[in-house]
Amino acid sequence: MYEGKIVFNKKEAKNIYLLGIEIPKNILKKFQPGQFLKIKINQRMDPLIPRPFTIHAIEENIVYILYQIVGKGTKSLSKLRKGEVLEFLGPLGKPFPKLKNYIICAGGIGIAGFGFLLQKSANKRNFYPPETIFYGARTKEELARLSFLKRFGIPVKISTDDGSKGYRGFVTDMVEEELKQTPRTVLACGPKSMLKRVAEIGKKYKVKTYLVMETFLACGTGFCMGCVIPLKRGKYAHLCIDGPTFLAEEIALESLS
Amino acid sequence: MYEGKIVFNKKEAKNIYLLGIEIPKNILKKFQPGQFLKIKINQRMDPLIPRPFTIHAIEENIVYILYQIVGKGTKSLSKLRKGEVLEFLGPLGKPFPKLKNYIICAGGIGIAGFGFLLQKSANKRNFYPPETIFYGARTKEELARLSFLKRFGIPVKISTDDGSKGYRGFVTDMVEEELKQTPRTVLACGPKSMLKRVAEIGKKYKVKTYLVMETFLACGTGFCMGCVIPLKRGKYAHLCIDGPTFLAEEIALESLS
Amino acid sequence: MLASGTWGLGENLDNFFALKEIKENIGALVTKGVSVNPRKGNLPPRIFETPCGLINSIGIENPGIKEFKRNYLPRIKSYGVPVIVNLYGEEIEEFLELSQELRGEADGLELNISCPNVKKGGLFFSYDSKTVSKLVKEVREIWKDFLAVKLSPVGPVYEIAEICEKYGADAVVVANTYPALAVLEFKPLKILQGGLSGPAIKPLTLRLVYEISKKIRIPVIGCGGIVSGKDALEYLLCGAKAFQVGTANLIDPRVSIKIIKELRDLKNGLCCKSNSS
Amino acid sequence: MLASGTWGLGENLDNFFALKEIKENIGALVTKGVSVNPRKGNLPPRIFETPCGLINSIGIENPGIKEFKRNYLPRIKSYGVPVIVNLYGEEIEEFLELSQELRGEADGLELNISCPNVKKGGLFFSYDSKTVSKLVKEVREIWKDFLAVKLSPVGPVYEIAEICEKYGADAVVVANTYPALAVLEFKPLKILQGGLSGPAIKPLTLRLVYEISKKIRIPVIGCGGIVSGKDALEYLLCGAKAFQVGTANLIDPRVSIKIIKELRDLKNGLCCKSNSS
Ligand SMILES: Cc1cc2nc3c(=O)[nH]c(=O)nc-3n(C[C@H](O)[C@H](O)[C@H](O)COP(=O)(O)OP(=O)(O)OC[C@H]3O[C@@H](n4cnc5c(N)ncnc54)[C@H](O)[C@@H]3O)c2cc1C
Ligand SMILES: Cc1cc2nc3c(=O)[nH]c(=O)nc-3n(C[C@H](O)[C@H](O)[C@H](O)COP(=O)(O)OP(=O)(O)OC[C@H]3O[C@@H](n4cnc5c(N)ncnc54)[C@H](O)[C@@H]3O)c2cc1C
Ligand SMILES: Cc1cc2nc3c(=O)[nH]c(=O)nc-3n(C[C@H](O)[C@H](O)[C@H](O)COP(=O)(O)O)c2cc1C
Ligand SMILES: Cc1cc2nc3c(=O)[nH]c(=O)nc-3n(C[C@H](O)[C@H](O)[C@H](O)COP(=O)(O)O)c2cc1C
Ligand code: FES
Ligand code: FES
Repeated sequence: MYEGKIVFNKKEAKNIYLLGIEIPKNILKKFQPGQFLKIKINQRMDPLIPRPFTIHAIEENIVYILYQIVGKGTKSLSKLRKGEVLEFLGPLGKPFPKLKNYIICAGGIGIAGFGFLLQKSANKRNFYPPETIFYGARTKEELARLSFLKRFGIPVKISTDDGSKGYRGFVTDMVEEELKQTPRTVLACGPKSMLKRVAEIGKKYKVKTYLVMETFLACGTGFCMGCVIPLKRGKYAHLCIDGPTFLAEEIALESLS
Repeated sequence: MYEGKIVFNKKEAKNIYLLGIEIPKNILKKFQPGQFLKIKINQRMDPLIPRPFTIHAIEENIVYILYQIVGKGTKSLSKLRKGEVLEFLGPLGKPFPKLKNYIICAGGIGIAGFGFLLQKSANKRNFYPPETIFYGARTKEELARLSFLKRFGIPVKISTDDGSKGYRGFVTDMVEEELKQTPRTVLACGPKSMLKRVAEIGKKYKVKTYLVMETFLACGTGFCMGCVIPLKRGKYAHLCIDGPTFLAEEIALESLS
Repeated sequence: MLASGTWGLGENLDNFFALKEIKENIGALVTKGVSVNPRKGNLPPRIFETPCGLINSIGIENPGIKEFKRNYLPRIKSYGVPVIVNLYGEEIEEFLELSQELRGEADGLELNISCPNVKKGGLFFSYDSKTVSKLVKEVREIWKDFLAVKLSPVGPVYEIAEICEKYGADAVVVANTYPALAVLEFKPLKILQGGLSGPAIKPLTLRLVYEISKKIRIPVIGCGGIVSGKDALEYLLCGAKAFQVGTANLIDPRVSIKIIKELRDLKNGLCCKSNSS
Repeated sequence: MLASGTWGLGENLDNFFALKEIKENIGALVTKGVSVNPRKGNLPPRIFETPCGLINSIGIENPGIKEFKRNYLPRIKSYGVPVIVNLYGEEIEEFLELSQELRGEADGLELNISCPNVKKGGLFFSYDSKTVSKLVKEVREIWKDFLAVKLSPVGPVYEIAEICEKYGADAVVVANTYPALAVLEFKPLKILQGGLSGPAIKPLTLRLVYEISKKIRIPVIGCGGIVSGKDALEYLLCGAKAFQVGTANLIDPRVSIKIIKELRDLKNGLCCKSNSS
C-alpha cells in the first residue's frame, strides 16, 4: 500500500464526488486508463476491505477519482477532508484495450474511467481518442464533469431519463441510432442493465463491444478468487486481473442481470 | 442520544486535546460537575461502544471535554474537525459530592473534571471551591489548561515527575505535606497508582477522601452491570450509576492495583 | 424484544423512554438472568470491546428470585408490555424452583441454558441433549404459559433445538453469546474469557436462524448483532418470527425505537433498495 | 505463514514482495486448497463484507493436482520458503491420492477438513470423528513429512483435535472460517452462505486456540483475524506455536511484513504497553 494526501474532495454532482490524492510521480507514471486503485477508507476496521475506484484523471502529481455515494465506504470517503492521508494500492487491473474508431457509452458513474482515457489520447500516449462520447444519467443533476469532458474537443452527447438535459431516454437509444448509421467499436461502462443492452445492440450491428464490468472485490490482486465473471462455456474470468474490461461476446449473459 | 456539532477540537498539551461541542441549552442545564458524557466516536461500528468523558467545562452553549489519546477511540476522536456532528448521551453518573474545606488532587488527565467544578463553584451554584488544587503530570508538556485553571483565583500547585515544572516528584508528596499541616477532605482523580497512594495518605491523616474512579464502561446507564468497582466486604458498586466518585474507605483496595 | 442482560432489571428504563414509547416499540421485555439465590457476578473486568463486538463476563449478577419478585418485577410489569423472565440455574431443580416461584407472575419464561460466563452448569447444559430434554419436559409440566429456551450458538445446536420443540417449548431464542477470549495485558498475561455479542456475530447467528428455522416448526426468535432495522429485517427474512436486541441497547438506550422505525420504513418499501448500514 | 486461499497460488506474489522480503518475513506458504480434479469454484457473488469481517464462498477454485504440480508448484517453491499444500477432498481416497501425488514435492501438507463452502464432504468431515481418525491415520502412512490438519471452528472441535494428535498429525491449524450468512437482497431474497473470517472472529478463534493448546501437546497453529503484530502476539501468548494470516493479505498484500515488524517490536518490549489497535 502507498500513502497519499488528499488535496481535494468535493461534491461534483448529485451524490457524486471528486477526490484528488497527491501521489509520488514515480508511482503515477505507471497508471494507465482503465486501471483502478483500491482505497482503504479509514484506518479503523469498518469498512474492512479497501474499495476499488477507476482512475478518473491525472494532473501533475495528483490522481483524481470520481465516485458515487452508494454505501458505507463511499459515505465515509465523502467525509474525509483535505490534508488527510489515505492508503491505497494500485494500479490494478488491465488498461482499456487500445481501440481505434470507437465510441464510448457511459451510464451514470460509469463515466469515471473515461476522463483519463481522454487525457492520454489527447497526448497521443498509446491510446486513440473516441469519436463520440455518449453519456447518460437519470437527471441533469447527476451528470458530472461535463466541462472537463468537453475540453478535449470530442463530441459529448448527453441523455437523461427524464429529459432534463439532452436526449430524453436511455443513452443506449442514442448509441443504437449511431451504430445503425456507422457501425463501430463500442467501449461501455455503466450499470448492468445498460451493459446488457449495449451487448445486445453490439451483437445486432455486429460491432466489437467492450464492457467495463463491476463486482465486489476483496483483494484486487488475484489472491482470493472472489471476483469472478462468468464467461461463455462455463468458464470464469477474474475481474481484478483479467478485467475490468471484457469483450461482450465472451461474457455469459447471466452475469449482466 | 443527542447530537452536537463540534466547534473546537485542538491539541492542548502532549497527547491531550480539548473538544468543544455545541449543545442545546436545555440539555446543558442539567449537567453537573463530576458527571460524564458517553460519546459515539464515529458513525461506523469500529469503535463500537461510545466512550465516556467527564464534563470539563461549559461556556454558553458549548460543553468542553479534555481528553488524552490512549487508544483507537480517542485517536479517532482527535481526527474529527470543526463542523462535524457527534452523537452523545448524558449527563451520566453522579455529580461530585458537595464538599467544603477540601483540596483537589489531580494526576494527568485526571484534571479534566475539575474545570467544571471550578466554574460552578465560582458562580456559587451549589458547589464550594476547593482551597488548593494539586496537579501533577509526568512532564511540563503534559500539563494542560493551566491558564484556565488559574483564572479562578485558587492556588494551583504543580508537580512534574521530572521537575520540568513546579515541584519535582509525585503530586501525592505535595498533598501529604499539605495534610500533615492542615488535615482536610481530599477529592482526587488520576491514575490508579495515584488514587491508591491518596487513599493511604487520607487514611494516615484521618481525612475524608473521595476518589474519582475509572473502568471500561459499556452502557453507562446501569443496563449491563459491566462496570463494577469492588467495595469492602465483597460488595460491588456500579461505576456508571453509583459513581464515578467514591469514598475511599468503601473501596476494596485490589480495585486500585 | 429487549434481550436479557442488556437493559438491567428495569430500574431506570423509564429514564430513557416515555411509557407510550415502550408500549409502541417493544414487544416484550426479557429480564436479566434470575437465579434462585442472589449472585454478585464476576470480578471485574467484565467487559471488553473487540472489532465490531463486545465480550462480556458479567456472571449473572442478580438479586435472586425472592428479591426480584419483591422489588423488581412489579416495576417491570408496570411498563405495560409482556414480561419474559430469563431463568438461570445450575441444576434442573433450580430451574424448576424458579418456574414454580414465577407461576402467575410473568408472561413467559426464557430458559438460559447457554451462559458462557459461569463456571458450573450453564454452558454445559447446551452440550448435553439428555439434560436439556429433561429440563424442558419438567419445566413444561409446571409452567403452562409461554416458554422459550435460549440456545447457545455452540455445541450440538440443531439437535438441542429439535429437543426443545419435542418437549414442548413454545419457541427457541437463537442465540446467546459466543465463547470468546480477549488479551487485556501481555505481561503478565491477563485475559478475559466471556461471551461475544454485537455486529461481529450477526452473520453467524443469522446462519443459525436460517438453518434452525428450516428444521423446527415452533417459532425461532432471532438474537445476535441487531443494531438497525435492516438487521432486524434480515433476521425476519431468514426465518425468525421475532427478534431481540441486546448489545445495541448498550450503545444507545433508545435504539429499539430507531430499529422499529427503520424496520417499518423498510417494510413499507420506502427504502428497500438501500443496503447502506 | 500465509494462510490458504488468501494469496492465490503464488502467480503474482512477487509483484508485491522482493524475494528477500518473502524469506525474511514468511515462515511458510500454505497453498490454496488443491483437489484431485480441477474445480471451477462457486457461482458469484463469492464475497461479502460484514462488520469487521468477510464472508467468502469461493468453492475451492483450483486447477487440480496434476496441473498444480506442473504449472504452479515450481513457482511457489522458487520463493525459497517451506511450502505446505492445503489438500481438499470429499472422500478419504481423494486425500490419499493427493498425498501420494505430492510425495517428495512439498514440505508439508495441511488437510482441509473444514471448508464451509462446498456442498458435499468438506465441513462434514469435521463433525465426524471416526472419519477424521481414519483420514489422519491413512494419510500419515503415506506422508512422512510435516502433516497438519486444519480444523473447523464448529462441531466437536476438542475431540477432533485430540484425534489428530492421537493419529499422528504434527500440528493442528485452528481454525478455518465460521459458517455464516449474509442477506444480499431483500426482494426477492438473495443470500450468500459462506465462511466468516477477519477481525470479527479473532476473539472466538483465540478462545479455541487457548482451550485446545491446553488439551493437546502437538503444536497449535493459530489462524483467525490476525491483522497486526499485536494480534499475532495474542495468539502466541494464548498457546499458539505459530500463526497464519489470511484475510489481512486481501486488505494489503504486504501486510505480513508489517505484522512481523510489529511483532518483533512488541517482543523487544519497545511498545509492550500500547494496546491501541
Ligand atoms: C474495478 C472497479 C472500478 C470501480 N470504479 C468506480 C469509480 O470510479 N467510481 C465509483 O463511484 N465506483 C466505482 N466502482 C464501484 C465502487 O467500488 C463501489 O461503489 C464501492 O465499493 C461501494 O462501496 P460502499 O462501501 O460505499 O458500498 P457497500 O456498502 O459496500 O455496498 C454498496 C452496494 O453494493 C452491494 N454489494 C456489496 N457487495 C456485494 C456483493 N458481494 N454482492 C452483491 N451486492 C453487493 C451492497 O448491497 C450495496 O447495495 C468500481 C468498482 C470496481 C469493481
Ligand atoms: C466516567 C469516566 C470518565 C472519563 N473521563 C475522561 C476524560 O475526561 N478524559 C479522558 O481523556 N479520559 C476519560 N476517561 C477515560 C476514557 O474513557 C478512556 O481513555 C477511553 O475510553 C479510551 O478509549 P480508546 O478507544 O481511546 O482506548 P481503548 O483502545 O479502548 O483502550 C485504552 C486502554 O484501555 C485498556 N482497556 C480497555 N478496556 C479495558 C478493560 N475492560 N480492562 C482493562 N483494560 C482495558 C486498553 O487495553 C488500552 O490500554 C473517563 C473514563 C470514565 C470511566
Ligand atoms: C452485558 C450482557 C449481559 C447479558 N446477560 C445475559 C443474561 O443474563 N442472560 C442471557 O440469557 N443472556 C444474556 N446476554 C446475552 C444477550 O441477551 C444476547 O443473547 C446476546 O448478547 C446476543 O445478542 P446481541 O448481539 O444483540 O447482543 C447478555 C449480553 C450482554 C452483552
Ligand atoms: C477468500 C478466502 C479463501 C480461502 N480459501 C481457503 C482454502 O482454500 N482452504 C482452506 O483451508 N482455507 C481457506 N480459507 C480460510 C483461511 O485460510 C483462514 O483459515 C481463515 O480465513 C481465517 O483466517 P483469517 O481471519 O486470518 O482470514 C480461505 C479464506 C478466505 C478469506
Ligand atoms: S478480487 Fe481477489 S482475486 Fe480478484
Ligand atoms: S456501564 Fe453498564 S452498568 Fe455501568
